[in-house]
Amino acid sequence: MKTEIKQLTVTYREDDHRLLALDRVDLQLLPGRITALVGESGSGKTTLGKALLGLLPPAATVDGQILLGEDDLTALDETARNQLRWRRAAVVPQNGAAALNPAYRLLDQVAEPLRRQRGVKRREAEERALAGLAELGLDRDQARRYPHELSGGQVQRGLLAMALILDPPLLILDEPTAALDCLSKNHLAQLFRRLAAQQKSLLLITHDLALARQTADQAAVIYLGRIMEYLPAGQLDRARHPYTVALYRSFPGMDAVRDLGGIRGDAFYRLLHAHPAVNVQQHRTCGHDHQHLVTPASNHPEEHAPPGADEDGHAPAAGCLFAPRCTQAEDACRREAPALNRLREPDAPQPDIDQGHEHQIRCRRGGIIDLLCCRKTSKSYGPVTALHPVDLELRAGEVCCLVGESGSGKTTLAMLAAGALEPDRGRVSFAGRDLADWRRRDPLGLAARIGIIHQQPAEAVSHRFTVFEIVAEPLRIQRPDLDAAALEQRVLTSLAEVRLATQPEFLRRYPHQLNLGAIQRLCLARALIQQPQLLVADEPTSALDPSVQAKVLKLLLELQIEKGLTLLLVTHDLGLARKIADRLAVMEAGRLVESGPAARVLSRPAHSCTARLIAAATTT
Amino acid sequence: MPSEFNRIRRDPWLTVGLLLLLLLAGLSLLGPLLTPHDPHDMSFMPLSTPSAQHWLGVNDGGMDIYSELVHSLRNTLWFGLLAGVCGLLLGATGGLAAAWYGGWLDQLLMRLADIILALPAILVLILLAAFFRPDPAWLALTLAALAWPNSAKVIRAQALGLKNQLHLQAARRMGASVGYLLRRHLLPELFPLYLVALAAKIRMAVFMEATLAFLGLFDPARKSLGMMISYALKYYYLEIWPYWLLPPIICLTLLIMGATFLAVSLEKFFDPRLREL
Amino acid sequence: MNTRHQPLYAYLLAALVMVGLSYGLPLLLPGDYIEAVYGSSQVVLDAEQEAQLRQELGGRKGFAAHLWGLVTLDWGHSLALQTPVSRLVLEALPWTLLLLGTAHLLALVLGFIAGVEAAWRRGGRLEKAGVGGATMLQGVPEIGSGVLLLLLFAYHLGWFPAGGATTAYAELSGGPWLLDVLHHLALPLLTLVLAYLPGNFLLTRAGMVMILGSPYLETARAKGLPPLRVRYVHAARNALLPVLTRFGLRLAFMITGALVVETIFAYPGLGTLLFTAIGSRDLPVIQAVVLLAALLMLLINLGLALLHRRLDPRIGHAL
Amino acid sequence: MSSALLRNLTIVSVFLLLLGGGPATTSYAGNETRTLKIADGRGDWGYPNPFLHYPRGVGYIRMSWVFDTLVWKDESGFIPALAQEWSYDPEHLAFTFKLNPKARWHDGEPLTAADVVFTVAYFQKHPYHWVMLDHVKEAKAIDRHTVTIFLTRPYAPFISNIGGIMPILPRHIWQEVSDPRNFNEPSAFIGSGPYVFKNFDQARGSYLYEAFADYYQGRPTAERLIYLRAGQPLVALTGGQADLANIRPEMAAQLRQRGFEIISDQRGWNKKLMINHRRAPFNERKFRQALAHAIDRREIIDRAHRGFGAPASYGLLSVDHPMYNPDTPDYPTDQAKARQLLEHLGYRADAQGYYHRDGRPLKVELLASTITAAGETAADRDGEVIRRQLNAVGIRVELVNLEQATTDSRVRNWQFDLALSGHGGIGGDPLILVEMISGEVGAGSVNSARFDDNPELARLLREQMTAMDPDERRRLVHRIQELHALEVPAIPLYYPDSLAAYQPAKGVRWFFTPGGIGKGVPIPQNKVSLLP
Repeated sequence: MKTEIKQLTVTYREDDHRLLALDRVDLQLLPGRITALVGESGSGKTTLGKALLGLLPPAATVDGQILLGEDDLTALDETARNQLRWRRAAVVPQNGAAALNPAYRLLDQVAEPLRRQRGVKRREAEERALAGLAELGLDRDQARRYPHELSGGQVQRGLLAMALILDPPLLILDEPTAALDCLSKNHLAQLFRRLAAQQKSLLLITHDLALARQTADQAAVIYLGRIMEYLPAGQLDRARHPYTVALYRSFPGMDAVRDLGGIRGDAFYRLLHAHPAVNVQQHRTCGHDHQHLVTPASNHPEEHAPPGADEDGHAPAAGCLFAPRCTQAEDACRREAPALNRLREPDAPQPDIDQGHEHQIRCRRGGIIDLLCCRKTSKSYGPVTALHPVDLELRAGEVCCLVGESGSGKTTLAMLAAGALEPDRGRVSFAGRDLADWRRRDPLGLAARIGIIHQQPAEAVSHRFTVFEIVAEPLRIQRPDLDAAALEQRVLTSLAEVRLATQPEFLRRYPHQLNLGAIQRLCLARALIQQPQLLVADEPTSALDPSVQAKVLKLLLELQIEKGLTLLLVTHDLGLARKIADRLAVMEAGRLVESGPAARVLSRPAHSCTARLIAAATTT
Repeated sequence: MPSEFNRIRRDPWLTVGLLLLLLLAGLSLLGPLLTPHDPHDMSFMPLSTPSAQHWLGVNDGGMDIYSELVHSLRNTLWFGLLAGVCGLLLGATGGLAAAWYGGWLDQLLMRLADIILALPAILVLILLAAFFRPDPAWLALTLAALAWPNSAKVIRAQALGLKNQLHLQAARRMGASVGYLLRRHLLPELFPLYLVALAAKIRMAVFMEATLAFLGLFDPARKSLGMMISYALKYYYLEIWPYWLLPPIICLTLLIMGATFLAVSLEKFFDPRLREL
Repeated sequence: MNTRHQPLYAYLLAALVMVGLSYGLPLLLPGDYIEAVYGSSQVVLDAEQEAQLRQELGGRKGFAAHLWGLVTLDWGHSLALQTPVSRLVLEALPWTLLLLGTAHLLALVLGFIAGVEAAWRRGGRLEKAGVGGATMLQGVPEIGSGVLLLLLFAYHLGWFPAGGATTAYAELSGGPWLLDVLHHLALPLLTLVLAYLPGNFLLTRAGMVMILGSPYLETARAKGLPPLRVRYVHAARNALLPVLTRFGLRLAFMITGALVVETIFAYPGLGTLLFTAIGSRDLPVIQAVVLLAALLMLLINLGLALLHRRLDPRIGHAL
Repeated sequence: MSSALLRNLTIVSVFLLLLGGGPATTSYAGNETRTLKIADGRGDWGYPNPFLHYPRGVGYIRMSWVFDTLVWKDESGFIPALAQEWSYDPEHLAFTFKLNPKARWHDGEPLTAADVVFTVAYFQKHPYHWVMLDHVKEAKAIDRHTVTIFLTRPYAPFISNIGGIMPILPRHIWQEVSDPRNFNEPSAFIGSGPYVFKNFDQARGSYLYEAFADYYQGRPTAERLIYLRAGQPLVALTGGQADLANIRPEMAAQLRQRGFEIISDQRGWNKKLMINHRRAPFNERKFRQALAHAIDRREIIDRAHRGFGAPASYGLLSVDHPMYNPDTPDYPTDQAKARQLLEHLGYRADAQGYYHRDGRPLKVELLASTITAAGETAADRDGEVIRRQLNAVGIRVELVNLEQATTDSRVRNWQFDLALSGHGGIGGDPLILVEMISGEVGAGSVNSARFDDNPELARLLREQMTAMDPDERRRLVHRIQELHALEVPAIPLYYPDSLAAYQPAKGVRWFFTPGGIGKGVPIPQNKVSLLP
């Protein structure tokens, strides 16, 4: 069956204005072909997907044709359209587990279309659903679980099995791999190819350009409701349109290496005005969310990428030569040149200079210090051991990436390191002091030294707080003595540091008026305002568009470079890790299987798991 | 801010709710100045139908029904608010404490709530009336004490969900104290619940007053909507009943409608996400 | 100790406290049976007669004896009727269950369906009318609606009887008996349904509106499921929880909540039994009814907690 | 699932609608002309036998259908019941009754003098509190149908309060019974009255009696007699659910229009203001008199009862009573007089006109009570009116409304200042004066003034009990009324109009018994109405 979209225009009625969601879109979906529809959130991708199933909200006006085989969906009434749904076209919806009804087992939901649409008897429908699920690698036990009991990958496979249950000729895949690890992602990509081989048409809606390039046959790039470029998917890296190019550049892949450059410069304190992200408004029409960018057409994302740090790397005459680039440099480092010293414990009294046979180092601080030190730290939740005893050191000023598959214990370890969790056994020390003891004695002091960035930025801020209140919150808690003027100054500084606007109107905005990238930056500003030594970030960019992700990552790096922040970054994305990590720690099943300098680990993996992860990441 | 007020102002729920409450409040505050008669004056022809002198007629005790209505409204508003606010305070405290601390305190509070809910209210009211002087303020407080478990349970359920939300945990990791978390995060988050609960509590208090009056357990001399209803019901077979029974019921309905509408619209005001609906 | 069962122990403890309270609170009531019943009757007792009567009626049971009685299912004798309390309670309980059970169920089902449909048509005229109407109904107390219904349907139209649960001693059986019972049930039932329904309606509607935006509903629609199935099996089911919670809370007023209606329509039930027993200080009856009501309430809430677990798998073992 | 649910709901609602329009009156029609239904608001008045019925008059009436007494009352006065005739022998202090030889128990056994002898002895052992047997020595059977009851000392109320109240028990049943309060078997309800007790449903508050075919005065006219509980007597009457019910005066017009017969009682029940005369300042007679002057009883009737009532005699006995003393002192409403009396007692008015004495304000608490003539409770505005009236003479009053039994308990235990209360019996035997005034006899009563401070009053109360000569007794009772009015240990306020309505189409004429049934029960359910 051939699917053809002709001159499709969708507008949404709002109170007193109209929103153009899709503007004269043409698209052909051929059997046996995978078409990738790429673009940022709010570009109209999802509206197109919904239009293909006739699921647009009543407030939408549709012009043009949507031909599913012979039938023009726009000309049919609701009953007739309902007849076609799932038989002609099925969707793997975007929100993962949220797209499944929490109250029913996966199996029931997968079998449901068979029973209701085809009138298949319960037992048989279940058998067929089980078979479908098994084909996607979900066993009988997993099939009988509730959505909240399944992992992200399992949910995605379940949704796919559900979409395939009536064997529809057209399959719409709406961000099918968001928030999945490379291994699961690869597995799904292979599946998509297999499905295409069965002469199905696949529409792959995604912002994951790597996935699109690897999986799809053709790609359509959509921006603000208009298709900007069609091209063979394999040529995504050689795209011609500036938008596509910009989009592709923003996306982390395995073919780039981490830039080690970036030294403190004036750019750091340059204020950014009217960031377009701020203008993203959410419109709700009867409960259906969709976003619409109202930035002027000329505002291409690349024009708003945070300006890179200026090259300004000359060393001061006095002091340590390395100080300007050193992440742990103190004022003293810049004033006086360090002598050759013996290696010593960080807090021991300074010994006499003594030329001897001992290990020496020419650094006032005795070399890179271990800011964080986990010794035989372990953690269990009830019978489940989330973390087997682990040793991990984190040196000041370095970026350490914790990588591993979902559920390998990354987050647990990170939260232990951040002091957000108490270890069952072993100890965690921070700057030489026992973390647990420190928290008991001086919780506020400790909290101020460790900043945490969460995976879901939108949920980590209260939507009742304004921007100002969100950023000011840590200081309000930790420094109630601060007067209003000082507080405001620090908030503004912090916002500027993360390249967010500082105008009063912006300060009064609420999170729901911001896009995710801005919120994540807000979280960053909130973490930075307390001037922490350690920043623990748990998948800080997994919820973001590539363009935004790039900005946030860049920002993180800049800040790390600029402020000497120590960064512990949890990610499942080896590509991302590779871009920014000094050191990689690889986890599998609650164990730290390998840890070392990023380059070494990546080029010569010592553990099979690392090798597998690398292999998976490179094939994507 | 002005734009926000404009938006709010255009909300029909708010307009209607506010107008209703203002009307009732105005009537109860200014009413006594406008009433032609002393509501306790028993010197008119009992059970006479409306006339120019008596807009709603005269009740069984020879009192002007319109004057009685206006005074009752004021007493009832006051009574309902007292019972409602106290019940809400207790409920919110109990619910939040149970949700926040969990464990034995949660079990203790919730089972206490069950016990209070399970005890027949009349028994408790009679018991307390026997030991304390039964004036309306006392009754309102007793009703509050009997009614808090309802809100406590609802608020607890919501707070339990909130407790695990990331922004709260984030604040906790910033070292926030329990007081701060309650004040800045939990209390405002649950605001819509309070309004709804408050409207429900006011309703319960006024209905209970009417019920107790009906069962003969409440001071018959008190002017209140509930008392008016319970008296009027005794003469349902006389021509006068619509003028006597319906006005207090309508006032009560308007009061509850006003509170509910206001709750619905303020919910939007306090939840920035809903503002653009 | 298995933490999963901890709440169960808490319920058990609460039940034990209720046993104590149901025994102790009635004892605090001023006056006793003889004072309350003989004090203002035609019978004028002198001190000596009173003492003798008191002796004949038997003294108050101690708590231990009371407990033992509970265990052995001997709930004592009514002072007024000299019949076992259990018999009185068993006579009244079916009527209470019939009236309140039916009223709650009807209000739950009708309110729920109306709420679901209204939310589905949100913004429409029907929904606005429904919300307005329900809010208005909420402002009418049961005494008001009860008497108005009585006035209209029993007095003016004569369609329904003025009160009672059956035509007394009509010696009906089978179908006519059932009709007779329903005929008497109609007005009190309607009064209670009118009182309970609006709240259920509004609550369901509010919950549904929140759910309507959920992605999983979109999925269900995309699957081409019949609209009714999307609406009820997928959406409404998740709006059911708060309504059930409310249901549990409303049951708390099971006894006193129906008293007004029982009084207006002279309908038999535990409310009347308790009220007259309090009036005559018939302690064994008060103690039994209070205990029964409380245990029933605890049991129902425990049941609801368990049902919650079934309805929302996410709650897990959070009872 | 959902559509099936909807379908079911539709069915149910259609069913309910049909139900509404359908059977309406058909279920009452039938051939039930010989069934009589009586409604009251409470329903449950206990099992109808002497030891189980509730002590209120309504309970006694429930029993009176089953158990006959020696003597009974109708509109004209005492009439024969089990006793065809009776005589008094003052020399031997003996009453002799000739029993109706046709009298049978419901189980067919004949009723004989032995049963009467047994009953007296049984009640002496197991008191039935409606009947005081203090003055009775013993009963002796003269022959099978003649019985003589010997007194220890003269007892004036004998015929009315023993002969007319004491239910006769069947010896063959009760001689085995040692614990009458726990005797609850069917045989406990075998009497000699016109109706056989069939059923009592406590939950529904309904009673069923069936006519006793072998009744010695002839088979009763109605085959079945049913009592039922009705929340709204007016609707129960017009809906055909009840044939007889007490009504409020305002209902009379509408019911008359619908063809109901309205009957009204004599003034046999009065509302009273109880005064705690054991507590200052109420222990001063002048203060109580000041209260009497301050209270405008006409106004109470007009305001709180829309004129449906009459001011009561300060002498306590009903103005309709044959022994009523028309010269009983009166306290005309006179605020000036009330203030004068108060000032005489040392009270001084402040600027607002409220009184103080020894620096303390004159402040009293008034317990409002909601009791009515028919034994049910209903809120009224008496308390409000009295408060206004007392406030007007400078006495600050706080009105307190409590649950009935709590109020009763406080009054009984003298924890009150003023309390509203009421009782019947004031149209019956003057024995009521003793019960409602004497502290010794009325110790357990909430309505009794329990006033023993006036020795003459106490003596007269005792003497009239033994005055077997009616004229002598009348003289004593007149004086008692004067003294009561003078002392005002409690202030009789008013006689509310007590009305009942019945359906005349049923062929039964109901009436209020002058002076009340038995001990003055002001209820029109006299079994004479149903006798052929």
